[in-house]
Amino acid sequence: MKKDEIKSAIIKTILKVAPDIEEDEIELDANIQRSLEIDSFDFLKILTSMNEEFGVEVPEADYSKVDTLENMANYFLERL
Amino acid sequence: MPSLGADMESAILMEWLVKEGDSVKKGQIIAEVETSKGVIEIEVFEDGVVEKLLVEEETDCKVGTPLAMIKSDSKEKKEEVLKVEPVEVKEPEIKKEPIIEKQAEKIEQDTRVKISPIARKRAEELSVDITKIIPKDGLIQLAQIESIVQKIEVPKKVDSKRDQKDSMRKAIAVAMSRSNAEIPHYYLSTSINMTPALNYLEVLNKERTIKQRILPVALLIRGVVLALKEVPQLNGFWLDDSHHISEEIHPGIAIALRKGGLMTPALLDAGEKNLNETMESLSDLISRTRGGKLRSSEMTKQTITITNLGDLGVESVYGVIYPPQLAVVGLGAIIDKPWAEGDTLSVRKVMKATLAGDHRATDGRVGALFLEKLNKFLQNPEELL
Amino acid sequence: MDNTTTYREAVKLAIRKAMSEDERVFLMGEDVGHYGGCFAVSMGLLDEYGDKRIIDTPLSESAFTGAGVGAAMNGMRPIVEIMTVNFSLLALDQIMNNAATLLHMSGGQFNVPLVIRMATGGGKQLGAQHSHSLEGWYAHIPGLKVLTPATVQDAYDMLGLALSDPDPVLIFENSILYNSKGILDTKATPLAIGKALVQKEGKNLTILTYGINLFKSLEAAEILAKNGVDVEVIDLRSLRPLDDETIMKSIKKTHRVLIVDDGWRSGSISAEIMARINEQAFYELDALMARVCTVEVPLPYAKHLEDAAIVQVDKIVDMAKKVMGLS
Amino acid sequence: MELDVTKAKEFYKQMLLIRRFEEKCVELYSNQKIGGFLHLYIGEEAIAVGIMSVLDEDDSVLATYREHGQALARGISAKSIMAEMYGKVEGCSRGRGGSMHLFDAKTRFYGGSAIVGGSLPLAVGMALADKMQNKNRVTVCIFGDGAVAEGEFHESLNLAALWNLPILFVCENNSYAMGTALKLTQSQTDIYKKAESYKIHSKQIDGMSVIDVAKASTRAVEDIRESNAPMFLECLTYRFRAHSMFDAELYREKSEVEEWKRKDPLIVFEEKLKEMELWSEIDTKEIEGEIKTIIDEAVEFAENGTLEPIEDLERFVYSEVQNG
Repeated sequence: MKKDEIKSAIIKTILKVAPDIEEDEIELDANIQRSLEIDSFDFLKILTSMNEEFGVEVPEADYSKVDTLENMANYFLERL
Repeated sequence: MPSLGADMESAILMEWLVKEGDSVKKGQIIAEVETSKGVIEIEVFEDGVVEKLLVEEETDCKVGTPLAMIKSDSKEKKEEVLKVEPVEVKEPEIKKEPIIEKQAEKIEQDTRVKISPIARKRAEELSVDITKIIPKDGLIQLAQIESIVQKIEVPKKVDSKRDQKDSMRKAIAVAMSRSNAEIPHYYLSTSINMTPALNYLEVLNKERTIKQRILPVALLIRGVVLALKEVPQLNGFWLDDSHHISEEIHPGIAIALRKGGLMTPALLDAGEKNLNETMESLSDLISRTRGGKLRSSEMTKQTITITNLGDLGVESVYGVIYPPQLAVVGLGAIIDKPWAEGDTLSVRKVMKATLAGDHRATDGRVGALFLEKLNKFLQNPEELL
Repeated sequence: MDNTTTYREAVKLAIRKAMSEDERVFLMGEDVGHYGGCFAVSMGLLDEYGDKRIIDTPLSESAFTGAGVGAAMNGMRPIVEIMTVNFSLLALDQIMNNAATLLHMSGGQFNVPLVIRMATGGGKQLGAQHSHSLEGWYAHIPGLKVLTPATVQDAYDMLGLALSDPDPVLIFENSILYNSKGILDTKATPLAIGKALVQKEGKNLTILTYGINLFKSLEAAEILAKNGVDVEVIDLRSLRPLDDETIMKSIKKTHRVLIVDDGWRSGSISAEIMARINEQAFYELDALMARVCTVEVPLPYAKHLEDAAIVQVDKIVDMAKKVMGLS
Repeated sequence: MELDVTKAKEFYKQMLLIRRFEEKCVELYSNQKIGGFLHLYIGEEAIAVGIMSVLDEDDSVLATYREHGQALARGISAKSIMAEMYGKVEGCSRGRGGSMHLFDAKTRFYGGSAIVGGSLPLAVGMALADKMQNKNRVTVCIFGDGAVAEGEFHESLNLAALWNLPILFVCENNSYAMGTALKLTQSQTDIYKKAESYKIHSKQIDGMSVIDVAKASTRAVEDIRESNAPMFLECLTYRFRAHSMFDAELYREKSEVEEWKRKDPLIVFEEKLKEMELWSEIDTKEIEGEIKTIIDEAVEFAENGTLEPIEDLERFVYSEVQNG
């Protein structure tokens, strides 16, 4: 799977969890939680959803590695 | 139309989920209504049969408007007994009419608020929901309205559905200002070392799949609930000039809506939920809140409010009590701070917990006791399981 | 110069002034001449103006009141004195069917510039045929103007105002007030017919009253002030026309109203005022409108019964407290 | 009083005008052009015409609700009376009075009072004012036999006599107060005697004869002007029509009515003129024609009159100029 595909999958998931966010609000290098006002619950949902899609578990210790769209995409790319 | 909140005047009946003739069970959702706070489900409080839907879909109804006639099982029996009498029963439908009216009348009577004309006028101007004011000597008068709204700017009248956000802000403003004016608040705060709790969670979550993970906020709520069990004076209401302690614990959880606005639906029966259940129902409550699918009981049953603005990085939260509740617990952001333990100074995860209490019901001593208990549980997180 | 005088003297001064300034003015009634007036208002005027202008009449209320109407229609400015309001009922035909209607019936051709003065009110153990207060009742009649002077100043001013009015004016003088004293300024510009007067400003409660009850209300206001109630006392002065503007303005300020009425409550002027407040200032009210009226009984002779029947200061205080939620 | 041709013609024409005018009123009332009560004077015309003929312009007249005859004889135009009955602004009381309340300031006609006896006190006051203002006027107060039973009658006669007021009291005694005969209500049916007891110079005369009425009232008015004291005339008369329009006349015999009709003032006058050989001078056809024109014009005037706008309903309750 290509990084771009992963990215668009992540974006799709974010939009599903927070339907009121516009796609162009999601920036590549911005902190997902802070820039999109996504709280810990929604963030957990996103990760749960990604886990269902890619089968990759993100341990709590790795949360700092999935803080931006770019980082999250890389994180999954490495583990797929 | 049930009143679902202190600041609700009316709502639009969006959809009937039952039709005439359907049997309904207590607690069943029979309709969805759109309020200034979003779509809310209406539940039924008795077993029975839907006899008549009195309001069409998409109708704006004032609080107190009868929406449907539900003939409860017990009543039907009564009617049967009546029919045994040798009275002409040719047209039973006609016989039912007056019963409907009678019940409708009764509903209206029950929700009728005695209020002086000038007080009503001022309340309307200032968007104060008079149904939530406790009358003094059976009557609401101007002075009471004015004490409530002293600090509120007169909001513009906003009625259209499009301006929901505005009307919600207005509702919050009114409730909050009313609270400030009516309730003598006292505030307490304490810093809690969260390192033990977070370490405990880390260990716990390591074993779990993402789905089963517990978020710190769930642990915190669990802590608050257990602390309330030990200091129950803060859980309940101030009604009719007296202090009512609630046995059930239904904390209202402040949930920010991304589109703006804040709701505090109740996490029902939190006292009977363990940590996992707390996490699960919290997750469910949050998604339903944001999806506009709250139930009426969740809108009305709160016994205390918990505000957690930690996600937004706010360090301490001094809440304003929602009348007729007795307290607001504020949980701030967990941040790294120097922490002294004995002679040692080290960096710890620290959270500021605050308590705003109604001075008419409790005093600072009770509040301090509560914060102490909360701290105790968070230092011994295994007790929160 | 001491300008304190009695109510009686003020009325007399006003009659004298009118008689001196206007030849068309004359006084007619039972015992106004040789006796000097039942309440001694016209004492001495017969000597001053002669029996052509101070006319003693037989006990023919209808005829001499009607004669007043006829004379008024025909160029004169009569003052008809009827001994008490109860006796005026014998002249009711003339007051109601002629004085009040002629202008209208004649399509505006014949106005009746007549002044009828009469004593009103109880409190002196005069029993059920000499003690009633029917001014509110007369205020029902379109075509009439009904004045109730309470103060010495108004006792003086209102007679002049009434005489210069083109239409029939009834002046109700409470018989107990004749001996009351007050400051009289004969040079002051009189407050027009139909204007109420705020006698005491206040912000918590409006008391609307007239005649003798103005003083009882002012006394009550002092007592209420000690209870923290700041009362506004308004002297209605004229029961027809009523000064709606002043009444509503006050209610918009205080949001509470108590009407002190010397008449019986059913179909009374207080009932009319309440209806108007309901029509014009309902949304300003913060409490039920209240009133103190005379108990609905023909006034009894026995002192304690009569006292219990008529308006008293403590009744006003009690009712005011009720309106304020203090009892 | 000398009766010449001119005066004879005038009397005849006036009586006939009243007769024809009222006959027209009956028709218009039946057609609902006129509403309310309509009290007809037919049969009593001689009194109004006789009395009015002797008055000066400056004298005052107060009448009852049966006053079309007095109003016409006093000189109020048939047009403005008819317009009044039509309820039009052009009416002599702007349509606010109607048949019972005809008023006219120009001819000093003070109504039109529908309270039996209610105008007597007014007459006392009118005359009192004249006396006080040294005006040599006479106030004529006309009322029926019913008024005699009212207290106001007695109060007023007493005051008029006591104060020496220039009033001519005229009692039109037609024997019935509405539907009750005088003899059923009065112990003394010679009404002039009641006036006498108040020391008022009184006389009972034939009210069906315009000449008698004119003669008596001429004397009376002269006396009043001279003595400044009231006079009282009791005119015996009869109304040929019902009390008002809606009246079955159960209280009197047809024969009685027929008997009085033989004394019809128009017939009595015609006979008198024939006796005096003046009748040939009266061109009845011409007079009828003139009267027809007057009445036709009056009806047309009333028909074309304007209705007062409702916005003006509350006018004339109080004077519009507040400076008395």
